[in-house]
Amino acid sequence: MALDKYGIAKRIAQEIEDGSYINLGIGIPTLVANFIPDHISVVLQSENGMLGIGPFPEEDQVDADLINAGKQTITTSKGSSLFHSAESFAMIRGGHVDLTILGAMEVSENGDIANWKIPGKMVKGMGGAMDLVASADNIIVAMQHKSRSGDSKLLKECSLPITGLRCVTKIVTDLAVIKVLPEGGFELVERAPGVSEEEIIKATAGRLIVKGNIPEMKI
Amino acid sequence: MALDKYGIAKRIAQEIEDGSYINLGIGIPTLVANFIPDHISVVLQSENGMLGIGPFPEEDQVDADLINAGKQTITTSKGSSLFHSAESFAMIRGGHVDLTILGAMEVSENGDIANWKIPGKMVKGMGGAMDLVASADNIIVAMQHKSRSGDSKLLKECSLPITGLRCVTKIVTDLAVIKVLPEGGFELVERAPGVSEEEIIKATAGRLIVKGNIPEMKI
Amino acid sequence: MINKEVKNAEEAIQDIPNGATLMFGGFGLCGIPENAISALVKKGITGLTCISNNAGVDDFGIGLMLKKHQVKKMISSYVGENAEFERQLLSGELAVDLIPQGTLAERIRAGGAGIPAFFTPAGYGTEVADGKEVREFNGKHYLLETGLTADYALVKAWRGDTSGNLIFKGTARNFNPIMAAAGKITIAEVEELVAPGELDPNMIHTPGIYVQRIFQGNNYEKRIEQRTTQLA
Amino acid sequence: MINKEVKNAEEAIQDIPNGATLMFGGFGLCGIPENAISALVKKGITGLTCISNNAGVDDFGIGLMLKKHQVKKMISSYVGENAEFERQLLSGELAVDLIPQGTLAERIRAGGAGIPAFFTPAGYGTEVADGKEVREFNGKHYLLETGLTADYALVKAWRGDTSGNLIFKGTARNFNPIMAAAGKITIAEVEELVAPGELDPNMIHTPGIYVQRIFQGNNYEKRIEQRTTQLA
Repeated sequence: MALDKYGIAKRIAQEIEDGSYINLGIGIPTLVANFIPDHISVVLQSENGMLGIGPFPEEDQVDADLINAGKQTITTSKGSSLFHSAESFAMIRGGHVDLTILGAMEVSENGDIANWKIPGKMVKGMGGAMDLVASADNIIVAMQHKSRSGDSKLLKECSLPITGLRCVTKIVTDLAVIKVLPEGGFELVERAPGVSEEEIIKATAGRLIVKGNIPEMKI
Repeated sequence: MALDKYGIAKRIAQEIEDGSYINLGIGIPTLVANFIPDHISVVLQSENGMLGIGPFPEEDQVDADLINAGKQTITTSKGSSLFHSAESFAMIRGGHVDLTILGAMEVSENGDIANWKIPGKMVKGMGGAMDLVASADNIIVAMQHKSRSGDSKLLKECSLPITGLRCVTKIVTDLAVIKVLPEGGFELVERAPGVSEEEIIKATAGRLIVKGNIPEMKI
Repeated sequence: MINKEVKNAEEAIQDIPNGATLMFGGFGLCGIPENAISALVKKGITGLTCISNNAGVDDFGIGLMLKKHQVKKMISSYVGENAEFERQLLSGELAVDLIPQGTLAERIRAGGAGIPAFFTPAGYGTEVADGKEVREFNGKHYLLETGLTADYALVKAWRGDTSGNLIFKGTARNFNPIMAAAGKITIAEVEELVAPGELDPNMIHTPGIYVQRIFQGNNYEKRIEQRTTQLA
Repeated sequence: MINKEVKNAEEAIQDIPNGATLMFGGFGLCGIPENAISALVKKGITGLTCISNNAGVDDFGIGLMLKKHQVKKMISSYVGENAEFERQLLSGELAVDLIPQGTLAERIRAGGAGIPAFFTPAGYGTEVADGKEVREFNGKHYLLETGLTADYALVKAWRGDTSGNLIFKGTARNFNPIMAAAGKITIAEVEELVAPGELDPNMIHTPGIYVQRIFQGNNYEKRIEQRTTQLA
């Protein structure tokens, strides 16, 4: 059965290494924080100027001066630090953040990502996404395998305006875990529980490489 | 009579406007601070990372973690702030410092300054001087009119390696106050007490412009 | 110390002319100069170019200025959450420059720091790169971006002293310190204004040299866009 | 939080190899990583490239490493106050790159911030400009300068926590925060090491993300070069 958004977040949480600094995008990526195991120490970065995002506040802790990049109220945690926007992106651009997890509208088989603009629709802006994808070495995309209209979002080439080139390293969808190979191509790594290879092959428009037996995700 | 270094510093202090931020170089410029009148509010910048230099410390106030660019122990004053070296030069380069006062080996009649290197001698480095002279709009040089060997330091062209081009706006020496004209040329503005125009003309190798009666400095 | 205190927002902004380029601190509605915005709305000047990460919401922040048609152009990284904005944009009343957030922040930082241009990787291979110089360093591609300054920067801090030193709180810091440095005239409003000497010199976020006018604001609403709490 | 505490300077520097490029915080002898320097002298590694605003004095700071011929090249803005330095330079044992102080600071800041190159006015028309690209912006000339990083950055702070957050004191801050960000491995020594949560998140000068190893140093000498006091 295809995963729901919590399932996608749970599977991505398994990718997280102890001791890493992580930027979580808005949407499913934000949910990942809930599934990081207790024995793993990570620090979450918020691009509006904070390291060490704590849990959402209790009612009486809400502070308008403490929000995340999705504009939700948050708290600090032990060891947090606050800084201005240029420092925040210096951190991102300088390669100090180990892992970036974000959503996408399309990913191409050479790792290009499109997630900021749909021609003909009001453009709201790229926010920090272009900086993140141009800077990080390790980018995991969290998204549905297909669009609402049923089109594959894993393509040979992106059809939407690009956010960044050759940057996505892994994709976790409702159907599968897929590696983007450095030489190009989607390598199928895991299937969602009960989802067949055929179903994934059918849902993937770009070149999908399937080698040997593909295990089911353990979540 | 030619001024001593305190006289030069005293005369420069008259150039200081209320409400300005000032960077004082090492040597005579540092002395200027002692002659700023009480009714004038200025803030002194130290390029190693401080605004609002206070007086030298009492014996029991000495703090190794609080020094000026000349590596002398100093104190903070009310309203001081501390910052790192990139911020300090951002301030300088961004034109936020209103006035820079520094020493020189030579100044040319179009405002070039040489103050960091003598060929054949061990070169110690330019420190912050090149940043200061490339950035400030208002640069006053404090120096002796002639070198120890009796050569004029106000030249048609600098003979020593340049620190910066077309940047000096005024020169205060032991003999005179001289404006560097935007179109080039040294304009004699004031004479040191008892020093004749002839003496200044003789001591100036670059083009000296003398218009009308040149008053004596009032110090 | 130099005293930069002015009475209130009205006095602070009184010489801002029509057509000025203004920077506004804030991320979403967090850390915006509420008092200065109110005064600008009251004053009614128009033809403004506004540099701000976001454009407020319909009835708060820069949204209030949009509603009164005071803004000619927005320079931002993200402008959602604002129906009037969308209407003016589609009707051609309003121009928008969308800039990647990190590039926007760095351009502002460069403007204040006297750096006329720098290379950054963000936007390479995208439409953001159109017309820009591309250069390769160590096998990676970068765009040349220029520094940004403004006629006036309007910033909001938590505490400040009359010589202009500022301390921000939480994530309300965001674009405020870099804009303070990039304004030819920087107007700071603070929740608490104190005398010089009351703030620890070691803990100043924005040194007073960057601030030309300062006042203690009042009636801060500090509206929250996404009030999110622990599940009970 | 991520625990980055190591036992002492010896452990912190144990993997620094011969030939490494190192950054050292400090301005003169103020804010230098005294413990790390002692450990490097004891370890005796050689062929080092040292990026530091100054080069210490004959018997303290980086001067101690010069005396033991550990340094192949210095990248600095000012290197006076050091006879041994002068001797090695004149004899050709030591190479020196002299860089304007503001350019040095900005190159280090750029290195940490992922900016490969930027334009600055310092040095235009001087020998510093030799071989560099010159470009005019708004009628003023600028040089293209590149970002600087190091294999290791050795910094000294006043207080720090085990997750790497640092607070500096007075003008001992200087080059330390920007070098912390520009080191591939940054080793911080602090006068007082505390647990995460003991430092105010709002008052951190260097966020822990930039620091890979931290330890509490001991026996700080904090030598003063120009002890200057009020005339009695």
